[in-house]
Amino acid sequence: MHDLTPITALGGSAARVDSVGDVTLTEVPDVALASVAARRGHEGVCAQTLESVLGTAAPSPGHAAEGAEYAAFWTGPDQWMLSADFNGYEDIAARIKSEVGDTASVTEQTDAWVCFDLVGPHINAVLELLCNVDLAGFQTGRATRTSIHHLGCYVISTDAGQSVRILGPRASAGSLHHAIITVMASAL
Amino acid sequence: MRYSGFKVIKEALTGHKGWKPAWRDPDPQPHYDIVIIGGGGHGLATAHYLASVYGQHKVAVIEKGWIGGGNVGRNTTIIRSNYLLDGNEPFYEFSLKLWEGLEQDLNYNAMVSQRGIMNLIHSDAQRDVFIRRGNAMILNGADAEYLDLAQIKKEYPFLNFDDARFPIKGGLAQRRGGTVRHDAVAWGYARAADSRGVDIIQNCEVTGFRIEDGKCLGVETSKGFIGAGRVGCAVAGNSSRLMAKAGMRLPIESHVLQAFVSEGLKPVLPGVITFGAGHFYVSQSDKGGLVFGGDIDGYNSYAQRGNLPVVEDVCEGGMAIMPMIGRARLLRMWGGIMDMSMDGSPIIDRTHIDGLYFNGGWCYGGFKATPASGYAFAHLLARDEPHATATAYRFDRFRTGHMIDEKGMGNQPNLH
Amino acid sequence: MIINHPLLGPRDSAEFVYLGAAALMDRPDPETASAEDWHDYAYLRDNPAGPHRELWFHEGGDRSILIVTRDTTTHEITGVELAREVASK
Amino acid sequence: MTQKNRLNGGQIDRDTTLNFTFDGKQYAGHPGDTLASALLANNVRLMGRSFKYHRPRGPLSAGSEEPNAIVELRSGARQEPNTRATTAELFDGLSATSQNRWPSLAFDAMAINDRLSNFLTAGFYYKTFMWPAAFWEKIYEPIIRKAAGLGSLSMRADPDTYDKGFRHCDLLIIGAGPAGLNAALTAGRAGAQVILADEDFRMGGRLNAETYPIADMSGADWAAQTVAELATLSNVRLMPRTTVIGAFDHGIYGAVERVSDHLATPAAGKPRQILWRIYAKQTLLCAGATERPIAFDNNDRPGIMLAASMRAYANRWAATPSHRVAIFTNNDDGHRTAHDLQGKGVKIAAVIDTRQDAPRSYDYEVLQGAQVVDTKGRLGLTFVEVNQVDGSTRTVECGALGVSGGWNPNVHLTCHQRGRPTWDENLAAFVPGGTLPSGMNVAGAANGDFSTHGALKSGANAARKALGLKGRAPAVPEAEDAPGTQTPFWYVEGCSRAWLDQQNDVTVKDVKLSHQEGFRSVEHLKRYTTLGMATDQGKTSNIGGLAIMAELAGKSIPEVGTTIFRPPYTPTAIGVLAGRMRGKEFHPTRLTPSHVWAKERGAVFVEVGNWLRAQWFPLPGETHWRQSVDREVTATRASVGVCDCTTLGKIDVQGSDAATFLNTVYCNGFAKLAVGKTRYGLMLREDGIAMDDGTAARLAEDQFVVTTTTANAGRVYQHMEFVRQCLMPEADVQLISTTEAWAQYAVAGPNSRRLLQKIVDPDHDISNEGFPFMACANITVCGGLRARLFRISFSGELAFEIAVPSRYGDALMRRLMAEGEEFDVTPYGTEALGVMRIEKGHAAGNELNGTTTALNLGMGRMVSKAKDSIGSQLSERPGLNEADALMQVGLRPLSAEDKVTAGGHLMKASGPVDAAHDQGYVTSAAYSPTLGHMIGLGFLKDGGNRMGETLRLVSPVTDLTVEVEVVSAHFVDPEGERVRA
Repeated sequence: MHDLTPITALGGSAARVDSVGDVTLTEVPDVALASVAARRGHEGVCAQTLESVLGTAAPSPGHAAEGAEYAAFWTGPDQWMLSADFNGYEDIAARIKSEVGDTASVTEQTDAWVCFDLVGPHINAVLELLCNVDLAGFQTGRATRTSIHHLGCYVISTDAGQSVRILGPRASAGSLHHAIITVMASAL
Repeated sequence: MRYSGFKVIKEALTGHKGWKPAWRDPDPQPHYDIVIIGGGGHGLATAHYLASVYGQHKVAVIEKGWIGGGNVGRNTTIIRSNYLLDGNEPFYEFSLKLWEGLEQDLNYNAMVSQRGIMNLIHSDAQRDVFIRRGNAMILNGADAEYLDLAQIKKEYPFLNFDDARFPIKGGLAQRRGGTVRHDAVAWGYARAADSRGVDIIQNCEVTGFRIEDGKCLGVETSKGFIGAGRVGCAVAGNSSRLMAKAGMRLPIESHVLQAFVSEGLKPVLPGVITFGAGHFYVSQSDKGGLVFGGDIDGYNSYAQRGNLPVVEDVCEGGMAIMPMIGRARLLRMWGGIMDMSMDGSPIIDRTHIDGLYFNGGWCYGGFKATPASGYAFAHLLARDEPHATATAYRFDRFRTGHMIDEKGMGNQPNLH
Repeated sequence: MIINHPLLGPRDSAEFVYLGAAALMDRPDPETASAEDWHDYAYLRDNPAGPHRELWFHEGGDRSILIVTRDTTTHEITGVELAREVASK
Repeated sequence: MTQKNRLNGGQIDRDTTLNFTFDGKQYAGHPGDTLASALLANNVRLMGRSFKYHRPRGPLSAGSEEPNAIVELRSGARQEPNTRATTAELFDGLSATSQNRWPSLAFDAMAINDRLSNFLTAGFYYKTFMWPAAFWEKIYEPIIRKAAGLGSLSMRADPDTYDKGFRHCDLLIIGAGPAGLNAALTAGRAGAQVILADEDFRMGGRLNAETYPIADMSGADWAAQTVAELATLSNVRLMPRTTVIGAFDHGIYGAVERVSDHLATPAAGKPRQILWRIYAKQTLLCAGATERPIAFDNNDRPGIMLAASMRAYANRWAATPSHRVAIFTNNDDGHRTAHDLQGKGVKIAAVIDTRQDAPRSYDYEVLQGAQVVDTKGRLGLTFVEVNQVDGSTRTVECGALGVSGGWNPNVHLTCHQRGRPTWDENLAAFVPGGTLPSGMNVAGAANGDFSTHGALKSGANAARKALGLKGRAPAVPEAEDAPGTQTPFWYVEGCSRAWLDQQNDVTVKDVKLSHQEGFRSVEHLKRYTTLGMATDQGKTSNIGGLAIMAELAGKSIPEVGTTIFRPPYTPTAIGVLAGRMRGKEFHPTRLTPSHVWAKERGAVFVEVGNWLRAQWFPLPGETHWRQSVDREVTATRASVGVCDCTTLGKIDVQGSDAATFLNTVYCNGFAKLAVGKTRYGLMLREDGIAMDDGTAARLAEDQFVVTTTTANAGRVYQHMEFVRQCLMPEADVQLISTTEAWAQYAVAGPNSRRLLQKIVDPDHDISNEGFPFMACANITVCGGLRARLFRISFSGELAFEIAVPSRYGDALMRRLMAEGEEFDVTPYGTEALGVMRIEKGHAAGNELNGTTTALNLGMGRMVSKAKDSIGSQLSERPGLNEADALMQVGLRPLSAEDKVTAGGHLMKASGPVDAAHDQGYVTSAAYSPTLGHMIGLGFLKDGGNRMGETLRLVSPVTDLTVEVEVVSAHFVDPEGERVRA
């Protein structure tokens, strides 16, 4: 086992937590991510393999799915982002590659993103100041890419109106975090 | 009728009865030596120089709507000659020199105001490029001045020096640059051309060209056929539409550029300021409005209106560099159709059709070029050869690989 | 503007990057094309006042390139297709 | 403070008193007041000065159409020029100042312009100030500029913040008057997602200003009750204090919510205003109507206002401009004002009605067929001169005059996508017409339904239509249903100094002159006279000017045309359009994986695009940046240095056709690149110009890792997607950016291998044999961490680039520093990086400037003729291949102490120095500590054949001329032995 100590996207040794009123923003470093893109001509097989890996159908455009080991959300035509607990799945890319073989290209994305969970009863008041998502239609299990503070982010509705997961570009974690907590203070 | 302060006083004392229409409203004659399509700044300037410099008097300007209703009536009024490339700089410097003598030439006060223009520099690489540009300007006989941070703080203390995301590192100034009262340019040229016998025919739309065995004989219009020895087209954003009537496809796309003006304010800006780390440039009109703009919307459009994202982008730039304008109010916004060319530079050239000439591809830089564009086009129409300052503005430069690409963006017009 | 993405439904055009006329997909055949063909392909545009087939890259979305048919005089959008599907037809 | 003109009733909270000042004087008002209503209640009529003639002015209206009563609100950095007193909500401690006057509002020296008005007619400035030419900037213009303008900026940064947000709905209703409220009720009860926005802080529109009932209650009560019900509906969002400023494409609306403008300062963390982008499937415009004035001589004195506004002040705000008022009207509406004011105990001096058959059924004097021909009172109205039907004149004493010329529908938003209003003969007014914004319907007075009943009915029906509701329409409550027909009366015969545009001082006389001089189209009229160009955007003035021009031209009003309205509906703070993206937040900031560590090391950072990169790492005692940079370069070349190069774009290219794909996007060949090898690649645009360069490392048959320059990462990725999706749709290629996933460090210098050997796990052979120049591999470091190693060099030294997952980047850097101590390892920044690449003649951003070809860069031979690649065809055009084409060269000053400047131009050793003799230019320059003098890279005509030639480097803009020698761009180790060591 290697002996290098990781830091979080926000540059700390521990995950950052901020609360305003009853809404909490939590940095979630323990997420392993891998992008899976079907090879041309193998789209069908790839989708089937993913279904067995996930234990549920690969999510359709605009959606996310929860499996036993892995969760996934759609990122593009025949392309998905799979996630798992970093502890135990740090090698997520290799693992999934071994499953999908030549039917898909797999790329490690774990540290390309910073992950935040925004939780609380009034998150929609925060979200409407952050990103262009039709919140009335943003039910649990919906996932979309949208711009927050000019940053391309993924927003996943994990519990409609109560909790969302936000993935943003890791290098801009600080700007994204600042934008979210500023708006929390404004909206709540 | 000459305009002067004395004339104004005389008329004031005699009830303003003596003022005549600034230009006639003639019916088209059956034939002219030269017909110019487009009663905008460039078309009217062309007519003026044809009559005043090249001795052409059987000239008509045909305008679909009302003169000056196009981009000359909807722009941010800036004049400058701070270009980098040899294909451009002499032309724009020639234009600036014509601006400098415009009022006396036209006997019309277009309020040419050489209050200076300054491009802000925010990185070392940007400074290298602007120094190269400043040198090119001087080597072409124009004026340019490199300002260090201290000078900028002194001249523009209200800029954001405290918490700028992209700190100001310097600036390139052209003191002879400035602004002009845009509508007055069209009116001044129209009045001057009219006084030399040029027919300005408004509300006359060109519906087609009469072309026989490769020669253009005149134009079909909503007021009937008008014969012409030579036909010059200067319709900016509508160039592709018009030339399609002659069967031509152009190296041009039409895009919308929005411009903005704030409520009137007591003087705050001495000159024109261009923000180098965002899409924002601004000046203040004599009436007190902040006149500002930014990037084009970026998609083909003839709709003369833009959308919110660019409005926001421009105002973000404004607040980033000049946070004092946060409580000033945007009064009006409008969009014009820009004839964006494939290398960001214009075309003043013959077409493959004998007797048919073209002037366009001005992108969003057409206003400052108005005098030289008119002069050079008049030269081409009168002498059938390019003016010395406009020899590079050829159609075939894309074929031969002699692009004039100031921004280095290549054949993607919306990036110029 | 709102572009009705074939897979994702209505999306704000601000999520997209405009790439120009859809004719840019018809790259000349390097085997047969003349210098004139390349010039016309790279530099000449129809630039119509009316319906216009154009490319929009969903840079802030799923990275699909869409062929949008949009009226340049009204901005009304009458058709949206996935460029890759059209190209591979 | 007594409120002399405060009446009874009204929708103000008399139990609370709000103190405020105007021009330093203390006044009192109540919650519910606007600044204007409170000032009127305090018997203040004079509130401003006009733009051109500095005429004394009071409020003309009670709303956002106000041209006259505009003030500087607040003080210090929050000073807010040109604020309408008629919409500014009163708060305790409010301070306002009159503007555009000197020295005081009551005595304004600039009012001399009014005396000179005969000389200052429309467009006079175009005809003079021309001689001598130089005088314009020096004398005339400064005077004009100083006199012009209205309010002033504080010249300080706006201390408040602004938010932006997005809201979506089925139905957006703009305006909460009778039509809007009833529409919201209908749609809300039907369960639709509804947004009801109104610019006023109290919803109800005209209902709050009128006395007639709806069903069994007052209109105001009905409005309050309706708003209360709507507030209980979860699917209805009420947005008071929210102005919809623009209708944009496809149902997107801009709306500004004034969150804190009614407070002394915003609450902590709260914004001043919010810009809402509202996405509406359907929209219902219920913006009401604006009363139009009548032009007569001196119709602009303080105390002269629109009759319905006067009524609004009395009914809603319990305020009157005077206790003795007269009314001048051409319709019944004027009589409503007389009736209501009289009901509140205000003396009605007379109602002057232009109609000979004007109703007489009221207990005040009505002068039938009479007209106001002039007025008196310098700082406030005292008398009006009336021409009576019998030709006799009569003077009516009054402190205020209510004027009513009928109503104009507020069609503004229907025009925002260039819809053209159409003329309605019955109403003698423009009504919505042409192509409305998609999904927009119009109801109520905005659509010409002027009666309360008509508004309620059309509001409900329009909502049902928009939502496609079936079934019987619910009953409309009882309300007045007066006929809406209007007969126009634009101006009083023979008037001259009769104001149309009160703010810009455009009079009937000016319109006549405009016509006389041939400026007859609406656009020419507007631009020549400035009619309608003021901050009120001509809401009360355009139609009058249009009518007069029509009469002069012998045309009908629609023939003369209408000016189309553009966004914003009312002037909008620039700050709210920018929102949070200002100051340090203007753009997001990208930090590299070693940022925390670099900060600890005291690095100096520099903005590179959105990235912050370490520029150099000063050591104690180093007082000038050059000392640090020189040391970093020397130490790296002598032993080993480390630089964070994570910012270079990284694109993961996979698929069985990955090699074929790269073979197309790069001008040089990639098909045969072996696995485990890296190759430099040059990417051209289709027009043959160099777009970007970088390396592609083949980690597997079907996987490459491509690097791009920091600046072009986004554009290259976009270009690759275009090629993949549009040009090679069948190819099996998948692309994804991994730029931020990996922390990548350059480890450069003769000791780089020794250092890495201490970090790379022993089972990976990185010896020169096992891992030669341009090798690449997936490896492990520090006991098993997955990593990538590339043997590539930007510095020209033996060098590697090592990459680990970003979260370990910080630890890896610290490890490299610790393990490197024995080699005196030196971290270096972008400056040293730049120096070393210039010493090696490597092209970078300055050389890849979008106009240079492979030939210019000295890479002409790289463009493979053996295959087709993007740009290869058009790169063969003659203009890009001329005999004396620019070629990249190195430049060395003849005397070592001379300066070399990037941006300088190159001239022959002798001969003229001008553009005609330009030989090229310098792209990059730096001091080379290795060589002990400055060096430069540049593009020189036929540069390849001019080695050893002496040139002059001139930079007039920085006042520099030095003699330089043309040399090879490879200043250091030209044979490239070190990189292979």
